[in-house]
Amino acid sequence: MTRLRLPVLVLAAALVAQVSLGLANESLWAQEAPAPEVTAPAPEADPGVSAEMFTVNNTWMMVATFLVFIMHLGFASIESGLCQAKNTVNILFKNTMIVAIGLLTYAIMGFNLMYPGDAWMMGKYLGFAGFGIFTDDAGITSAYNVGYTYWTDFLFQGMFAATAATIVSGAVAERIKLGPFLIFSTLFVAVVYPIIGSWKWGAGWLDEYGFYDFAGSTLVHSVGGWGALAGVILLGPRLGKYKENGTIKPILGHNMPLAAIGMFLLWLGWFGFNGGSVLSADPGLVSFVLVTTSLAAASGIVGAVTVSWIVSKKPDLSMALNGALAGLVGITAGADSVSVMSSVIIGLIAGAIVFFSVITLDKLKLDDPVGAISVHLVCGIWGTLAVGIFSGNADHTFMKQLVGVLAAGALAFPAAFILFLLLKLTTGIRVDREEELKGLDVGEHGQEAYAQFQIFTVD
Amino acid sequence: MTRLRLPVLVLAAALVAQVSLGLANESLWAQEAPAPEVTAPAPEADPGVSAEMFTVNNTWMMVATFLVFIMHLGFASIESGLCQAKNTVNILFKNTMIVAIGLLTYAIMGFNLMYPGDAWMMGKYLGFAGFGIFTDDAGITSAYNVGYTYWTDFLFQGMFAATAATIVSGAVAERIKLGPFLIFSTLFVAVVYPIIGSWKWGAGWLDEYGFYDFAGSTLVHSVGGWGALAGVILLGPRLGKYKENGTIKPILGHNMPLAAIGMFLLWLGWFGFNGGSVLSADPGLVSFVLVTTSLAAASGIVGAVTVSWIVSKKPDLSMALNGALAGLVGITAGADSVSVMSSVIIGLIAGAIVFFSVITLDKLKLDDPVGAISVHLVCGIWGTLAVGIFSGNADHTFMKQLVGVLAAGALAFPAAFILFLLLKLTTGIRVDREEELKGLDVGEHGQEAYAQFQIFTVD
Amino acid sequence: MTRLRLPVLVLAAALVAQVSLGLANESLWAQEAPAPEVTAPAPEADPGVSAEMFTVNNTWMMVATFLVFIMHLGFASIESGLCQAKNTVNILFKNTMIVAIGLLTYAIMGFNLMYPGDAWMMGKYLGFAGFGIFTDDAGITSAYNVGYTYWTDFLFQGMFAATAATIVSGAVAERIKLGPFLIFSTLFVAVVYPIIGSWKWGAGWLDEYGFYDFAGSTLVHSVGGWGALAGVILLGPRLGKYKENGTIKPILGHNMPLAAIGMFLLWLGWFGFNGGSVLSADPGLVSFVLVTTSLAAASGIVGAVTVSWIVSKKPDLSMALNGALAGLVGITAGADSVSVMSSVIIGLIAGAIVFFSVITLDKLKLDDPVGAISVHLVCGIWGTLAVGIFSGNADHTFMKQLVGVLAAGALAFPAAFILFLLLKLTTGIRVDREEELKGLDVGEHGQEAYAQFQIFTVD
Amino acid sequence: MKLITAVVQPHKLKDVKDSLAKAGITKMTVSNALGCGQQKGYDETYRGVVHEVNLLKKVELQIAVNDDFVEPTIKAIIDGARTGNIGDGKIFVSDIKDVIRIRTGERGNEAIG
Amino acid sequence: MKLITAVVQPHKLKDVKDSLAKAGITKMTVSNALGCGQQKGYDETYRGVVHEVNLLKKVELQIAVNDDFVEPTIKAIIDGARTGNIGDGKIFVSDIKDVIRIRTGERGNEAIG
Amino acid sequence: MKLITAVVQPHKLKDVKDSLAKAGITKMTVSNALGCGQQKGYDETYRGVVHEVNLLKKVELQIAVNDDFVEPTIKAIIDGARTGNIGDGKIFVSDIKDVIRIRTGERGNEAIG
Ligand SMILES: Nc1ncnc2c1ncn2[C@@H]1O[C@H](COP(=O)(O)OP(=O)(O)O)[C@@H](O)[C@H]1O
Ligand SMILES: Nc1ncnc2c1ncn2[C@@H]1O[C@H](COP(=O)(O)OP(=O)(O)O)[C@@H](O)[C@H]1O
Ligand SMILES: Nc1ncnc2c1ncn2[C@@H]1O[C@H](COP(=O)(O)OP(=O)(O)O)[C@@H](O)[C@H]1O
Repeated sequence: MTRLRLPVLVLAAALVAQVSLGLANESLWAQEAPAPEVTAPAPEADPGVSAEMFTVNNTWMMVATFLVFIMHLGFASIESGLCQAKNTVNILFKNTMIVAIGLLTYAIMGFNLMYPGDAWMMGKYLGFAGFGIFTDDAGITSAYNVGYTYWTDFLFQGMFAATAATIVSGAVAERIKLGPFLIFSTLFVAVVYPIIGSWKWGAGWLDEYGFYDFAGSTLVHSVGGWGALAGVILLGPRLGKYKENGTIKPILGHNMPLAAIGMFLLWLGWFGFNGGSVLSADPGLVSFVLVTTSLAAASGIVGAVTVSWIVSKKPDLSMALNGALAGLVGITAGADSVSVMSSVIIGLIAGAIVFFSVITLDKLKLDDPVGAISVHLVCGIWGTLAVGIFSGNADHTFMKQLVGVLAAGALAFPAAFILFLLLKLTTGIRVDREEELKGLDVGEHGQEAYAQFQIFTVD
Repeated sequence: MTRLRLPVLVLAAALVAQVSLGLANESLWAQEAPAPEVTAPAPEADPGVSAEMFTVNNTWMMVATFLVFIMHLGFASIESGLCQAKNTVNILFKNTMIVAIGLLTYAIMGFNLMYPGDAWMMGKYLGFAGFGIFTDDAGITSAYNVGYTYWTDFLFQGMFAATAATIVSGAVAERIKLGPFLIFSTLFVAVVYPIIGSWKWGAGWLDEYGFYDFAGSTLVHSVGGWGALAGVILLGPRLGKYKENGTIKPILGHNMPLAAIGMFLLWLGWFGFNGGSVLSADPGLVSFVLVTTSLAAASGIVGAVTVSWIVSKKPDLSMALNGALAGLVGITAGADSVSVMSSVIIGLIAGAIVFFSVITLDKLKLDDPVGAISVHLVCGIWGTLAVGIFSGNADHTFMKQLVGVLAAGALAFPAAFILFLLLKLTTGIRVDREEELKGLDVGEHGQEAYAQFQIFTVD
Repeated sequence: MTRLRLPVLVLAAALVAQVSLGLANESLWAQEAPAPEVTAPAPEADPGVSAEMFTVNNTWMMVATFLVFIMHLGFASIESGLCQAKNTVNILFKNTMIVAIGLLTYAIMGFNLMYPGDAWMMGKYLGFAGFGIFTDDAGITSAYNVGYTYWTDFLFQGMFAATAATIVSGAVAERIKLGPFLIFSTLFVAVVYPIIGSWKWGAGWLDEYGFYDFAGSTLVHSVGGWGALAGVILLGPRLGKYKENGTIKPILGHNMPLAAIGMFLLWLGWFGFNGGSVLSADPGLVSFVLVTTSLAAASGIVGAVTVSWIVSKKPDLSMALNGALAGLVGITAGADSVSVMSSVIIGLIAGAIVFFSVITLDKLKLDDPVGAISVHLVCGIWGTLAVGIFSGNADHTFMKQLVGVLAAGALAFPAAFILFLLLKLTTGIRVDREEELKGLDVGEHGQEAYAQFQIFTVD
Repeated sequence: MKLITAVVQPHKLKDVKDSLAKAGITKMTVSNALGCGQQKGYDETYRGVVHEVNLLKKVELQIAVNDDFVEPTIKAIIDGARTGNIGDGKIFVSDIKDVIRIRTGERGNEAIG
Repeated sequence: MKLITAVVQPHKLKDVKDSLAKAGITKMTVSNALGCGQQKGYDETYRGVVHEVNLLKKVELQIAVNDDFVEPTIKAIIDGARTGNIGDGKIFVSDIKDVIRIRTGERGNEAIG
Repeated sequence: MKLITAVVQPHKLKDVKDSLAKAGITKMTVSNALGCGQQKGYDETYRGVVHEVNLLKKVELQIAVNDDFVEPTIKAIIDGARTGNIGDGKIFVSDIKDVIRIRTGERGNEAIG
């Protein structure tokens, strides 16, 4: 019990500190007296775009926001499905908390770290527009942006933010202590992710340099993937995964329908993730992005299944699911700027990559229960570089893409590593042996995911 | 078998009666010869809003309708996840039937009870515009409403209606007889809910009085919650829940991933529930509502988890899920009229409330398997009153809000109580001891939810 | 192992062949250099529809596309839920592959087979506009269509295409070999479905003849259903389903929550399936279609439950779920052209039909684990004929509808039968007895869906 | 030493355990089982087809005791499990030749408790 | 009195029950088990790693009978379960000292049936 | 012939199987069980209510062996399962009167292996 006290207190302190900082600026982020009653929707028209067009654009962006939101259920489902029954409550709990923490910290500071506007503090490397979210009347007209209101902007980006932390969750599952994980996630999503994001999407140095990352193969997925890698290295593999004699004992996922639900919901969410990254409802561009996105997912499945069928002799469902995600991550950087044919090729290769990456990580004894590193980091890098290879835009060079990939890694990995290391040295990050054997559900939560079901307690 | 006959017959009779009444008015609700082939979408433009704006608005409202629809899957999932495996078929069946019954009765009479237009019969307390749904050509133009067509209006409101009955379903689960429950639901959704709704949304006396309930903390959630409370009182607790010696034996939910799926889908649905309640795609207002809604959900999670972690020493997943819903119910009354900061506070408090409410109801031996009363009634009241405290609009006073809360309760609770009581005295409402022990799946349906799975038959 | 080689090779060959053909035309389907950066959305306005209206329409159609996409998760869920635990991985795998295969083959050839434009080759029976997908700049303006861009068109129709093959999957589940099934699906979705579709939606002979099928009761559902019937006949029933003494041993679905999730997601998806078939966001028509769709689903539930309650004495959840789908399939042909009242009647009858159809097929020893033939074929036919009975449009005659139904069957059934027969004679289509007993998950995939759960290995 | 194996109704397990505890017997091994006995099965329907379920859910307790504990244990089980209805269950008593406590290696009578 | 414990292939349970019923034996307790025997396991793959499953799914029947029923019971089980293949299963016979019917308190031979 | 029934910690099953294999014993039947013993339960909370779980997850092994294998088997189980902590489990030894191999009908000592 007491061992949980500390993390809770630290976490609470972190949250309280953030909230206080926010509160100090209450005048800043309290939206005063919004129009209290519904009136005919007539945001003041701004030059260049009609009220109607602004309303459609904003409607589309809200839909995209919902789709990205549902990715969190997708992550929760695929992660718990691919892990063991005894750790299910823990995984669901983490995924629920991350959405909450992600949105709240993004409101308190993340959004303004990521989109500092003019408030750059250190070159174009770090900026901060202040605590809290706030807008004046212009924020809800096309004067703010032709594609969306300030509020839509915040929420869409906030849903993205939480994604990066969620990626880590799957890789460190089944052995990480809850408290330290939540502290890590809070800091990762509140500070690390937005800073890296600001470099490109906040109009920072990477953007000026000419790096291209349409919807975040690098900024979201590889950032999450680097965090996952740091965690996996510092935690070590799950008990019994790698035996002394070098053989690998697979630890089976306990609920494949849940994992499949996760994949389909993630694909669905990706329509918003990529489609929304057009930042308007532009019919041609959005629909084109949806096509490249879908075909990359489809060919990711074909790629992963083909390879797994040939290599392992049997077609592996978990690989098919990972293959779809690999294709999706792979196309994310260039969904708007590669041809349809290229999207198929990018997906196909991503699907193959994910299979070999999973195997290779296992050989390196890097234990990633759900394949998060392979899907998000490895295919995120692949997708980003693929823009340099396949893009129809000559400005997108392989070099620039490589610089972007490395830059993101150069902050994300050490930052995550240091965070996890500090936690390891203070609170510890790994549950003890007995808790791991009994499961984190009982250990961390004193609960069971499938009460009454007879879970066979050995494999 | 025979004991099921009666309810079935009564239910069938009720449905037949309603349908007949509707049929008698067939000319009224049969939409004659809709444009049979697709043509360029050109609803006649009405003064004040362009055809384009009308089309966007209506598109948004249709999306909101889908989101509210998916809440029914959310309810089905969270309710069955938090109950025992042996009652799963029964819960799924009830939730499926309620959507069907809700939509059909709303078409037959609910919609016209709730939105009587000028057809008030008793002051502004009861009105009825006749059986069936029907519109002329104007109903599909902005002449009907700038935000949506008649059909969208009906469907959006119809999806809401079924929600109120679904709330009851969770609270009375695991012991209520199927037939009587369906009869109750039919009458509750066809008569009680729309009448109370008409007081405010149908422009009745509460609306004139100045009561404010943006999307239904009171009109939907507390109404459902009062029904739940009446049912729980009359049914009594599940066998074995409260022991003679005063201790409480928790009856564990059997499928936490299912419960988590439910929470996420409900949150998703709430984007439509609240966002759609703007009744147009107004970019500023809708997106603002989405932000307050999301932050209240997020802080509801934080509130419930913090309290449960401190009090119970372990962070409770089911409380985290209930916390999100608590925040959502809490913000529903004022999502458009409180500041962002206030939405966080409302959610945080709602999250804490739900924890203590669950514990308190257990002390009162009111057995609510899924926490429906705490989430929908208690937090519904909290959210409604919170408008009086936090609203940026000076017209929203605490007093007026309190009156609204009490008025809804003054009809919903006695109505539900009497309905349940009549059923208790005639058909009986509780399954017998042996059926409860064996489970309602076998008892009411002769089916199993998880055939082949070994369900451990003790706890 | 070796027995899997062949199908894999054949499948790979088929895919490679298709891809090569596509590649040969790379110039044709590679969209060259799409606008690489986001600009204000200003597709060139075309006469008759404003840029705003085009953008709303296209946004709606994209939403409809997402909804149809999610139907694939719905199918995966309901199929695996209604089958046995030991075949779950196999079902999920098939449903994942079908989406991938469906989209890819539709890109390679299906879309251009179904919408040949002027490229008719044999009367109005067969046309083909060439391999690959491709458009010029006009394709992303309202010059292409007032309702959507070329890309949206492709993706929306592509999501439909995969549906037809998915329908087959449920009916042949629990005994079909994976490889041959994938080959069948590839050919069915790449060739058979688009050709039949071209007859009506591609402006072929059935369209000229006056046959009406709004969203595909015949073109999608009955086509899938005919394929299912052919498969079921050639495969024979699952072991132990029909005993020598004539009695039927039900093989229980293993996960009813999963099945319920499937139904709700399918209903949700149908909003896009039918609502999107308006092919624009026309407020009146789309919202009307949503109402008829919903009421038919609701009355489908009531119909199936009433009949099952009376006949089997207990209300059957699986029938309630099938009833909703029956209503949805039933209304699909006429959702835009029958009255609200008629939609209720069509649904009610569809619900009743599905119950008796399931029983009748069992009597004929046609073993369809999920009721796909009853839902999609029988109710698809009913819905198509119902247009001839209930339509408000005098051009929709019963005769014409009957001709459409028969025409579709006259190609779909023999084509599917011959495909399955060829596979039966070459690779074989049924797994061996021992594999069927152990389950296809272990046999085809070497995996388990619910590792650790104790699945009771007998019934 | 004897092994007492009792097959009881699932929902009586709690009572049986309480009644055993009162008799000072707290060590046991419990598992799920399906039973066929005098108790009649019941009908289920699935997709229009009625079928009889005649393997009913039961709980099996295994309790190893020294000989002088046999009768008290049986009595305690009966006290906890009896309702007087068909399906109450059965108790089987058989010999055990030896018992070993894995932790200590102790054997025989002292290892049993 | 004897306890007959049979471990059989899951999909033969139906046949065994039928064959027992024909021999007049209808009372039994059934449970799931995993078995290791002469029957070889099979390979599964998961995420690119092959592993052998060597605990195979089995069903265990426990049948308490009076001594004169032992041979007929064994014969019936063999009739129902035998396919001639490895994995058909085993039957174990052991003594029971006493049987008690919980409902009535009857003991011994008359309690068994 | 003897039946050796061992109740061990679930996560030691692997070790027990390995240790038995080394001793030449590869045939066994394994099942899940819940155990009540000296090992204390643990607390769970659900919706604000604390409750004690005192039926702990265990694995039960049943191994039929010829008499001269009894001691090696016991030793092997102890080797695999012992950690020295409460909860390590118990072994019960009882007589078997007969064993039948269903496939061949062989009986007695040669059927056991
Ligand atoms: N001869 C037997 N062998 C094995 N198990 C038995 C035997 N007789 C009864 N049982 C078990 O005991 C349970 C209860 O027996 P039952 O005959 O229903 O009770 P009663 O003795 O009250 O008539 C059965 O379901 C079965 O599991
Ligand atoms: N000596 C034993 N002790 C316990 N269980 C055994 C023993 N021998 C066999 N079994 C059980 O019987 C099952 C079938 O045995 P197996 O050796 O595969 O069949 P066969 O006798 O036909 O070779 C095994 O899976 C195991 O559960
Ligand atoms: N007398 C008994 N009868 C039946 N099962 C027993 C008995 N004693 C112990 N067990 C089983 O053995 C398991 C371990 O016993 P425990 O007392 O915790 O270990 P230890 O002997 O190391 O103190 C228990 O959980 C229970 O399943």
